[in-house]
Amino acid sequence: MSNIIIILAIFGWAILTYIAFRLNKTLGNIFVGLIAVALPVYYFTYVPEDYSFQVMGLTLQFGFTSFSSLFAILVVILGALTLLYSIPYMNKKDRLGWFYLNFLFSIGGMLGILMSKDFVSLFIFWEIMTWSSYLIVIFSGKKVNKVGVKYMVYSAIGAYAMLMAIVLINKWSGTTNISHFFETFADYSNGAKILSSLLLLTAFAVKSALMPLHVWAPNAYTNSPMSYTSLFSGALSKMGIYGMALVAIMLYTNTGMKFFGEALAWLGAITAVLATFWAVFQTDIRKLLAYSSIGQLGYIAVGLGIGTELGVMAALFLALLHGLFKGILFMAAGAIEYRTGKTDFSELRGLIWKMPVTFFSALVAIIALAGMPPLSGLISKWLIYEALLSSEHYFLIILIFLSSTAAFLYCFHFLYGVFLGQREDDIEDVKEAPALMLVPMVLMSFGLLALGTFPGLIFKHISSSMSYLGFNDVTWEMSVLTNEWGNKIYLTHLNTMFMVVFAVFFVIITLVARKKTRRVGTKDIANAGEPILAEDNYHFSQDFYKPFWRVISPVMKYRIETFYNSFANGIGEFFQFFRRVYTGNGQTYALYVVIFLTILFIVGATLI
Amino acid sequence: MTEELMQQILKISFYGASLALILIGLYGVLTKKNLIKILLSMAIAESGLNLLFVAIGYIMNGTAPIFSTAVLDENNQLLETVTMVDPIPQALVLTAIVIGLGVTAVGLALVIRLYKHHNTINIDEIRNLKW
Amino acid sequence: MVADPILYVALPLLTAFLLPIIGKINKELIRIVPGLLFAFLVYNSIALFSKVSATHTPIIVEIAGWAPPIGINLVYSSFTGFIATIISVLALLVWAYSYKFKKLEFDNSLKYFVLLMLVTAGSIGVILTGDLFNQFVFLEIVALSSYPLVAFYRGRNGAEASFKYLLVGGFASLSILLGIVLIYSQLGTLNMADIAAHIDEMPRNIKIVSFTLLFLGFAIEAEMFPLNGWAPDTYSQAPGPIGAVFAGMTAKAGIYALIRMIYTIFDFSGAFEILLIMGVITLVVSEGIALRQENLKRMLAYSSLGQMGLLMIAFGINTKTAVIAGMLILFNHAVIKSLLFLSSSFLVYNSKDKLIKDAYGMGKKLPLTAILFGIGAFAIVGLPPFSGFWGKLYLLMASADANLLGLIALILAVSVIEIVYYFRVVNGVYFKKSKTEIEVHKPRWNASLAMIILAAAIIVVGIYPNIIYDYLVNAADTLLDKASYISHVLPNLASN
Amino acid sequence: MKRIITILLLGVTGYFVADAVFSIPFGVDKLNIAKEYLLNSPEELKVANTVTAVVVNFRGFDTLGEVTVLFLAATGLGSILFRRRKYHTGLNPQREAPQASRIVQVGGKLLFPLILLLGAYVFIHGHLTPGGGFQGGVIIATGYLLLLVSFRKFAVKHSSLTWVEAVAGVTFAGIGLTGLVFGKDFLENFLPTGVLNSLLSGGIVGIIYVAVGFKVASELTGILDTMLSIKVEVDEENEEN
Amino acid sequence: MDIWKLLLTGSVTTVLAFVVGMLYMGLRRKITARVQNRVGPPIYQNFLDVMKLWSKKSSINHGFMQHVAPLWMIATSITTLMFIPILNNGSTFFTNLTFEGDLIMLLYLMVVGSLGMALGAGQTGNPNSAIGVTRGLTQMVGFEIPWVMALVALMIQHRTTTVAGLLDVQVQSGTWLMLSSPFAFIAALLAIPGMFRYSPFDIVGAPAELASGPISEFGGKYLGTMMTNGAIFAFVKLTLFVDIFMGGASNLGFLLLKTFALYMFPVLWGLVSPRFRTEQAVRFFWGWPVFFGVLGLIQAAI
Repeated sequence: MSNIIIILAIFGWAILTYIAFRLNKTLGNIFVGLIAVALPVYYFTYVPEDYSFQVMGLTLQFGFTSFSSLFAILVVILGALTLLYSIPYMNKKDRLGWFYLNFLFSIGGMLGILMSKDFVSLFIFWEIMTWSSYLIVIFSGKKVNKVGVKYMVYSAIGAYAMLMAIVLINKWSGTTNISHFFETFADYSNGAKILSSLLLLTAFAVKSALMPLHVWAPNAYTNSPMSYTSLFSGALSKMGIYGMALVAIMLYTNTGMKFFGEALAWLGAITAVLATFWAVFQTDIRKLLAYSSIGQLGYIAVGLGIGTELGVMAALFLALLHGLFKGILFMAAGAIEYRTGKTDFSELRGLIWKMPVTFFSALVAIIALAGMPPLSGLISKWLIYEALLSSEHYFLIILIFLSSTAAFLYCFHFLYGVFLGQREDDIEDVKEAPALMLVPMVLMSFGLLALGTFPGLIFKHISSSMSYLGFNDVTWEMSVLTNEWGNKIYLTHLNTMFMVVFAVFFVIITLVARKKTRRVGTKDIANAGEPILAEDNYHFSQDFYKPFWRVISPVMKYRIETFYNSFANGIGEFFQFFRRVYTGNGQTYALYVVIFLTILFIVGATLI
Repeated sequence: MTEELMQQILKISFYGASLALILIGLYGVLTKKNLIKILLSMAIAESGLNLLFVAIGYIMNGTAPIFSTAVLDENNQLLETVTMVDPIPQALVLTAIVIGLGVTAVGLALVIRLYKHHNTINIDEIRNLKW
Repeated sequence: MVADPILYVALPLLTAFLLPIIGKINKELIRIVPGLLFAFLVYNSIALFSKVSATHTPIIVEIAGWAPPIGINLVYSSFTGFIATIISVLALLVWAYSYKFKKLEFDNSLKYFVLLMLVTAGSIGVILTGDLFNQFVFLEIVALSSYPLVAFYRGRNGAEASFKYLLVGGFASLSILLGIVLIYSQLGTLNMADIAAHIDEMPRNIKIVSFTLLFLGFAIEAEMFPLNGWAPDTYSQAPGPIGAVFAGMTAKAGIYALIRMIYTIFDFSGAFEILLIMGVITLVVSEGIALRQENLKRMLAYSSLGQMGLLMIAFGINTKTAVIAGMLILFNHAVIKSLLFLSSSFLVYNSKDKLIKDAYGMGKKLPLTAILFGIGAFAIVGLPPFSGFWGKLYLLMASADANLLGLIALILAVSVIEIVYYFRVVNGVYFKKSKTEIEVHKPRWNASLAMIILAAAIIVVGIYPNIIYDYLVNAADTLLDKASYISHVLPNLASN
Repeated sequence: MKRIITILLLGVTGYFVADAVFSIPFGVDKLNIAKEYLLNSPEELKVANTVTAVVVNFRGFDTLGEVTVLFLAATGLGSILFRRRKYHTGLNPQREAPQASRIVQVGGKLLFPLILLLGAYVFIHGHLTPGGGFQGGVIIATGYLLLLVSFRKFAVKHSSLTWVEAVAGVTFAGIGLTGLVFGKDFLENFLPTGVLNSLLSGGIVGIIYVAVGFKVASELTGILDTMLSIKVEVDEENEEN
Repeated sequence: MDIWKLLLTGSVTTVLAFVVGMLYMGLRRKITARVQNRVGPPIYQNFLDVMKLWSKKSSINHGFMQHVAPLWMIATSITTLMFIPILNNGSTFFTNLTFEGDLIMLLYLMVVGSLGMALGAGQTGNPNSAIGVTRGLTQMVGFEIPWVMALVALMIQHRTTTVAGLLDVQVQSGTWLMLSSPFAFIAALLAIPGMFRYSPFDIVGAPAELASGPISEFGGKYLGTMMTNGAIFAFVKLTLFVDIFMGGASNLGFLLLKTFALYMFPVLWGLVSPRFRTEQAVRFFWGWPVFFGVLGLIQAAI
């Protein structure tokens, strides 16, 4: 019972929060703060318990599995932090009650998904999550039809694919229980196997923005308030990963349908490459991060698709990690937006001078995103490569490497375009973000740092959740990584080495040199002998990666979005033709009646 | 002329006439442009249908289903020689006629309204609502 | 207080006849008395329906003291009672909504309420009656009270829509009557159970022709494509609350007649396939046309036709799950579509053309109405936790059980189209700026209450559908059990 | 072109219908339920005219619907044509038809009471002889039509029409409901049935038919009057829906 | 792990790397000059330059990131160096941390310095620096692909991901991997000039065009640190390549021979090639080198 209570409590609290905001803003903020604190406290102290009841002749079952609780940790932590972050971030906006209502509904929806042990309740919570996130995507009131409806349509395509799978599964196995489906899957006919698993995969692929179903994501991520996008990209998209993991491992890997797993991995790799390429050329920080998210989700799909122990481990680790670092990055973007009101690279520069804490949080996140030591990103990358190597995926690994190398490009673009470069007068009034916005970012940065050396903190949960997927006895060590061929890396040594050398030189150069150096502004530069005037700004922000664009533009010209749009238009035009049937002339309608009658007679005479 | 032949002639004439009326009415509804003519055609079709119904209820050499003193003996029993036709079609046709009347009346009222609004009773020109 | 199925029909008629006189006593009574009547009908429904669901045996009412094949009878079973209950509750809500509706002055409110009572009585009569010809009479009552309601306002389009309805409705009545004549000529009876019991005695060609004719007539009332040319016009031209009446009552009467004929009276198995195919065509075409509709009410009308298509699909599949799904969709369509019509009528209250863009920006001006419309839109596209979801789920489950994979895909694809056009409107209502300065008319509290009750029903059934599930199962069992229908109506038949 | 298509379609449809219709035997005794009616009408109800028995008693429910249809037609007509009840006298100031000739006027005045009498006779004897409420009502309405045609300014007094309409309708439905009060079915006879072929026979059948007669007469008269005195107010300014 | 031993051997290795790197760079200057018919600076000129830079008293500084950028780079180089086997004869002296990391990690470790560099260059506010960085990153996307293809081919074929493992393979079979896997070797070899950013791939810091690009705002001790780093890093790259493809070296003499021979390839190529534009460079790397990389992969797969 306690399981479902937590979700109902969140929903109830959402409504209470809505009412509180109608009464008084401060009261509402207090309500939000309370749930943000209560959520992790409650989650980490309660005792899980299974619960089921009958609805409409279907049995709904609830309860965490060891697998879903892994994701629940992410949802709870990220949900609480983003809620805290939202309090100052959203403070100046209108209709806060509405915002938090949907915010809490989507958190409740996510927990509900993770708690569902049968497909019907999974679908119900899935849809609750979808429409509540939809209502937040259109919250800003901008481009509601273009972005919002697109998001809803793609979500619906996914959700309806899932619904179709659910009814078919219900028909084949007589129950909608998820684990029962997995257990009996091997007995299905080949067609049933392929159909049901592909439908489920489509459903989850939409939410995890796998190409070619990613079209909604960049705009939806961009259009919702950044405090929500942290959760959206960090946790909500992981619901797709959650399902995808179940499909890929329980259905493909464990039943020998490796081909589909391979296909999934390839899709993931293509997603990773193309999304990264697109991210490189974005001029809006939110869009850049959005495409980056899609790319990272592609890596996860690769890990799940190949389905080896190491691959799954990599995927799950990256899924959690992505929640952390993309959470920080979107929060940083939000902080910048909050203080400057701008998100375009052409309008931002030099913010390191004004927002150092934000910068360092973002730096930590970027390093983790790029996969460099000494942060935890390296571990996820390492696991993926090792998994691909040991399962002999020659070309996938090249694609992944291409993607992660190209990722350096946008990582630098993000840091440079926003925080570095020549500062300008228009940022003189900018202040560091409010403390309540910084706290979540800094906390998550520390998390990334800790995981960089001690990934075992999370491997513990991952290995127990992987036992649900059929990987028993996954070995892990606190800070040593081992691949299938027995090659190891010692993270403590690596990181200590790096930090010690860094520290030694830091001390030397600071003590020896820094005292004698002079701090100058960004306009005091050697510009090939020409002095720069104070009013000129030479910040480099236009056509940032023009040469790279020249290289890959032949590929980038073909956008699947154009195809989708013309398809949708085609459907519209097709039915436009049918509208002509309703001519407005009553006599024509009468004629239809007679025509129909004639057809019925003829059909009746021949068929019945 | 035998009884059977008479029966066949009656059958063909009644059924044929009623079907012809129905088809003529439908033809009128589908082709006439004048709203009033359309309503009249519909009334014609209904008449044909009513005729058909009554014809179906007929029994050869039957009388009206009324137990008047002319068809009863002294004990109020029906005379052996009398066959009565089916009373149900007659009752139902009565209902059908009244319904037809109601529809026609409402239709005519609508035609009056449409004429006032559009200044025409050509059905092709009254097409504000479409698609 | 007494409760009797006959009161569903007799009392509204009596009140309708009395209302002109009552109006002479006090004009306010014209508005109040229908409300009392509808309240009584709701009471009647609850009393009877709880009795029927407790005993699982239908209540057979003989009229004029003659046992069924001789006299006319009413059958109040779990199936018919369920629909009758929906209709009577809906009638009460529509009355509450229309009470002091601004456009209804004293002079025409008499006619309005008389027509409303009669359309309710007619619809319930169609559903309860056990006699084919009697059903025809009630269908005509429904039709004849709909024509004036469509043309109720003084605009010219109302008369046009009404005339189209009358033209096509004339075909329907001709066709139904001809079908009845053919059946009568062979079996000499008009009682449905009696016909059903002896249907195999009919010559095959006459059976086919009469079936076809009845099918055509009822399909016109059930708004099947391509026989529904009149429907979008009437839905969009009738006064706001009447849209709800059409969606919730008259269309239900039509579809009921259709399925009663297919399920009980005739024994053609191919009929289900025809119903299924026509349902699919209706669904796809209507929803597709709604996609680019600019007129809000027409959009809702086409969407309503699409829902009727879903209903036909559900009943065309002809399994128990499918019938349960059908009953759910029937319930949802009645409740949700009514809510949409009622709320949208305030969104475009003073707009002349009822265009979607006239409703832009109403989220700020009419917050309650807009949110109710939003709930309706969410529910009709089948998002949980609203009631529309369960109908869709059950329909899909039924299609899966019947191995109709393509149908599942099609229904879902159409649902995506539905999402596109409904969400476009919802977005517009909330986020677009209104371009024209149209005066806003706020709903009175009674209208708001009616809409809130509908929304509450949507949410409650959505969250906890078990409260109607048992009734649905009973209803489905009742509909599918043809033999028990016959034996309940004609207990002597077996012994003869 | 359209005509040819129409003819073709109707031809196909007509073929199927004709095929069915002509396979129905003509003039053959194939009574089923009707046998019960022919048996019960004189025996139980003591109604000589079986058609009347069917209309009013066996299938009285249909007739109630039928009366409702008429009522609906009258109401609907009023609603569609928006006639406002401004005048309550016997004179209609809005009619502009030309005055009929003297002969018609005098003839009309002379015939009117006779027509009324005939109509009354027809519906009072509805259960004995051919005819009944509907027929009688229509006859009475013709009388009013005659007056409306003859006299330019003649108008029916609407308040009385309303009363007649309402009382007649209520009588029908009320008698039906009274059966329930006596513990019987709706529209079931609760009065003594009398002797076959006498005026006071048939129990409630006669009473209902009289009520139907009044109802039909008043509705039809109302319809005629409404049609003749229309003044549609087209409110182009306020084309509301 | 004996931390004191690591401290000792690590320091020795670092000094070795620094000296060798500096000498090679001096040789390059000399060779270039001779080819261009100049006398050229002495071979030890670079030592003099570094000493001069380290002893400079004043230099300007644009902020924290610029301050840490050279440290970041040198920390990266030295850490990387620690993970690379210098000799293949199993001597424990140069072992350092060789057995505690693998190639994948090294690949990522080697780019950390670039990031530090990029951030430091970014903070200076000099647009030339940022432009240089973008060019460098773009070029990196180019040459990493054939390089990784070659490595992947070897790693999968020999079922190890460590440098030491690949060394073992060569020692035991007695054949260099450049001979047994020629396509992978060619692909990797063609990528080498990109790593060294010598002509024709020197658009990143093109002195005439970009005022030396990323490093244009660094002076004094910062530049000195960067030069030191450059020397160490050059040694790291050469040793890594030798370890992987050329069987490593059993003593320092062979090591110097092999690395020098390898080093001559980008140097000599650079002498005869005009500069590529960025996109031309990327297209070059994605042309023949990738083709050979694919061949290498196919060879490994078969």
